[in-house]
Amino acid sequence: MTEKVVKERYTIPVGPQHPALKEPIFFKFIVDGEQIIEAIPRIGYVHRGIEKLTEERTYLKDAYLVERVCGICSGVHQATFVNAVESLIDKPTPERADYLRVLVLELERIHSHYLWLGVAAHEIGFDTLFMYTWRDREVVMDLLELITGNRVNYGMNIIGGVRRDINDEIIHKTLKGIDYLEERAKYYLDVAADEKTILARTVGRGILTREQALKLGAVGPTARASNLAMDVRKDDPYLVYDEIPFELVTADTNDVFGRIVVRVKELFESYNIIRWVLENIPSGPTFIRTSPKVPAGEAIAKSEAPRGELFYYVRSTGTLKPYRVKIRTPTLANILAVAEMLKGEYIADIPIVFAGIDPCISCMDRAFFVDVEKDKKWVWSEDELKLYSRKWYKTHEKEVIQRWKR
Amino acid sequence: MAILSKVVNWARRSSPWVLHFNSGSCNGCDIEILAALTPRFDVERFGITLQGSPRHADVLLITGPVTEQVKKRLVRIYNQMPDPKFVIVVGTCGCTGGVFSGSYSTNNGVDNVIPVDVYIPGCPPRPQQIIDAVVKLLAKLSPNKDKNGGTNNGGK
Amino acid sequence: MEEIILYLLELLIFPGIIFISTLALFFQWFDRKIHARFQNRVGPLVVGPKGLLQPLADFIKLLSKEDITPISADRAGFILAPIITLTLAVISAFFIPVMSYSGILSFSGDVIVVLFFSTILTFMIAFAGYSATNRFSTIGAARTALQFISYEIPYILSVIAVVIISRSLQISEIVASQVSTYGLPYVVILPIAFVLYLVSLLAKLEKIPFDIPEAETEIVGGWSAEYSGKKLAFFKLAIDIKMVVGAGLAVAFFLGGPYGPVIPGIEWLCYTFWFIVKTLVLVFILSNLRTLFARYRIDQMVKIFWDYITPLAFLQLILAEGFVIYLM
Amino acid sequence: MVANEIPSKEEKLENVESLLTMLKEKFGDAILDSKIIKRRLFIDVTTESFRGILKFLDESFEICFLHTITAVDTTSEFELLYHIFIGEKKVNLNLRIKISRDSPKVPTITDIMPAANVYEREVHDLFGIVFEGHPHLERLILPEDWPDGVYPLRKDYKMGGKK
Repeated sequence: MTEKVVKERYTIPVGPQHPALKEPIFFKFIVDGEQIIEAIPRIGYVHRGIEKLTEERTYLKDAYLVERVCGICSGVHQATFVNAVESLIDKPTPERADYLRVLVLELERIHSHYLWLGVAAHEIGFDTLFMYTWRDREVVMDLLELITGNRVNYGMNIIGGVRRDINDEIIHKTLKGIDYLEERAKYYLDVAADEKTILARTVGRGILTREQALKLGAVGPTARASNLAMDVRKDDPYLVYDEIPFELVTADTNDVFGRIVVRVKELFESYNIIRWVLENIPSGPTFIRTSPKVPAGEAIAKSEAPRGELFYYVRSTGTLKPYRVKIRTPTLANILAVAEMLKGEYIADIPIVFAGIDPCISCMDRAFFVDVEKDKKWVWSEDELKLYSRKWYKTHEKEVIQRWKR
Repeated sequence: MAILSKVVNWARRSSPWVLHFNSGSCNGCDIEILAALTPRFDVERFGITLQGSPRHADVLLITGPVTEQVKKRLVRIYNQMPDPKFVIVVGTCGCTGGVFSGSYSTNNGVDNVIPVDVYIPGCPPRPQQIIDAVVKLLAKLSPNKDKNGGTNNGGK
Repeated sequence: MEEIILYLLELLIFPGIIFISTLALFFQWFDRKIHARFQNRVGPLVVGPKGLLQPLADFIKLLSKEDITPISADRAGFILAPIITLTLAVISAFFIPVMSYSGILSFSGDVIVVLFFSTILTFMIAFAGYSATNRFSTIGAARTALQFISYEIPYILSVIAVVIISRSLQISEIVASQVSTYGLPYVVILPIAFVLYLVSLLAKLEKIPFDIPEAETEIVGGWSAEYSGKKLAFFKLAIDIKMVVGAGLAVAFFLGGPYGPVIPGIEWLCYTFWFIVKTLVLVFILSNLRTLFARYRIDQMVKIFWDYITPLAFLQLILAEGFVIYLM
Repeated sequence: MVANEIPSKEEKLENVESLLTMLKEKFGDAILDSKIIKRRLFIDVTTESFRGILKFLDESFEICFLHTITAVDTTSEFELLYHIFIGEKKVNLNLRIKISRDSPKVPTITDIMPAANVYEREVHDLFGIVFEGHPHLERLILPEDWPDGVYPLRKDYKMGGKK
């Protein structure tokens, strides 16, 4: 007998409003019981047309606009954009400014990784760890506020340097805060490695092999947890990263647990980088004046954002406004990888596997949208259906009228 | 019946359950809302808890400038919430469109889509500001309105 | 006539509906507060002294809210589920001995009735999830049923161990036998059964690490996703009462019921005091457990219960039987 | 492991030049123009040959990472930039092809580099460039009621004063 047993397959929509996803993204999961057969992402809910907006504003305003691509990794967006523009101007920025930028970027990485650790804990229902990490994260937020004046969108970088300087008191406070955070990070590493329920939920989940990571173009901690040693800070150093001694953290477990370990270990590297920066920071001015007009040309800037490689392409025609700004964010590079990871997992693992890449949808969506499935009727609301029918009649008006006349 | 309505009013003021909706924000406001839940700010002191389902919520916290894609969802979620319901907009781009105003895919503010009770400007507002806004919204419900500054004058 | 009025008073006020509901809301506050303190937070603070009235405010607010029945839902089931759940929860609370050795209702074989009710309560939750016909609700309901087949057996087996030792199927006699026959609570004789009872209770109350059916980050509150207003209020109250019932039964079965040192003349007040103290200790333990763990996945949960907990329950049963044969 | 030592600036420049000569030897006529701007290599190639070059790069290096695909509307034609990172040489390579504005068509590279799937779709949505042979090239950026044939990132699209 070759009669096939046709199992009934169930489709569950996750998003765009869903407690596990802090941001609107939409996943359509085709499941068999509790197991996922296919995951289809549909993105574009946070599309705000930023690339077009940059073309209509001056470089000065754009520096603040690109910062709002993403509120979590705002500093690195601004720094990368400013880097690209500065390489067009071809006037070296003061060294002190570069050191200060590194300081802010690394503090941002710490805040982002702490945030991620808390969110990941929340996704597996471990709210106590979420509360602990977010309590400690407030220490970083205080340091960032102390240095830049803002908690979230720092507005630290301007074309030609940085906006604020630091003094001995800030250095002292920062070092103190870093010491405290390092102690806490050790504790979290212990918790992640020892707590049975965390191990049960993360080890062996969301497998992405090295070959898959290469093929699908994964970046950042996601790629590094698949034993792919890629880090822009090492591969193509920007600012003063080529002088800073630090280790590149990789793991070969290929799973969510590896991604946790990579991120927590990166925290230690960031602490060391900050210590080194504060020790070696040269004195001098923090910015130079530049012309608001940027010479014609094209430039590429890359940075290692907390989530992976961030890529900017800027083209200028010698006016006040850029001709074209292209942004490629780490989450966009990882989205194919996560769809691959989710195949074969359980419904219960969706949140943690998805959180494993540390998604930042608002980054990704500034100009992007995927839909693999054509037939979307099952998620349409009433209004959408109405709209669709109205549209259909508009385009097929003539046919309908002709048919009716006959 | 006056006592009953007083009791109900007190209950509503004391137990605002919040649903968070991201309508295309940059995450800045969202992490500040989350931060408000955590030990340093701990909004559970006021009985504010974050809910997952719109059916359970009283207050809708919206961040972001309402992108075209998310507009219908927002209306749908607003309609799913049981009465009485309140809307708080968090962040400048939710109030007016902010840095994204003029874009082809945003709606320049939540009030172009659904009615709004309280606006919180700031990019992003601090958690203290968000807590303050919720408390002021509740003061709006209070029968002796002059106590916390009031009704519709922006809650000064 | 007087007797009937007294009985009605008992049913309605003390230790009946009002007392049980108040206790349920108080436990919710206690649980939330302990949970918050473990997480470095303060928890409810502003509403009433130390936030004590927070659960009451939540309850009244939900009662006063708009009550939506989705068009797609199965109307009858959707409306009946919360009412039946609350009723059964309250009735099973009547069996708990609070101010004396027996509850308001007490007859030979009431242990079976209480266990039966607790089973029906679980089914009502699955039923509620199915009637909502929302995808997440349905998955939540399926998970409830799947959990049920794992924890119900050890739950009942641990109670049977108590029944074997006490040679009675009546709660009041079980309580009395701990005081008279052995002179010590059964937690000393049946420690394994006590632990298994608590673990199964954690699963029954759908608390972390077994809050799989209502996992918020996975399936948006699961079976309760579509409920609002009064129906949600009933469900929330019923869940709190279930906690009182679960803890109260544990006290009756393992901790010697409401017995303790008493002041002559106001025995009933002392008994009530001891009852509340003992249940609070249990709620404290349960809150602790839910602070310390991450959520299990449904397959892991089923595996834990079938691989470890159910065999342990059988082992306890054999030990209990041996204990009885050896002693009697 | 490839990553842990950082090449000096001279080494980098050497790497860039060696790569350029290697490509020039292999694909002499296909390379129209080349320049090195701040250790970034920009190569203009013909539309017919760029797939062959990408295939060659992908086969000869283990880490041949596609950063993204950028489209630029120069008002007379479209430029497509394929930004590639060669892990072994730590070189950033940018292949530029030019396609006509009237019938913007170009063969896909998803069969060579699966990661290009999302980037090609993005360009398709915002510029209306058709990638021939792409597995799911559906026009679906922006909301459902977005008008057909309007591509927001083209230079002739002016953002109206939307309320």
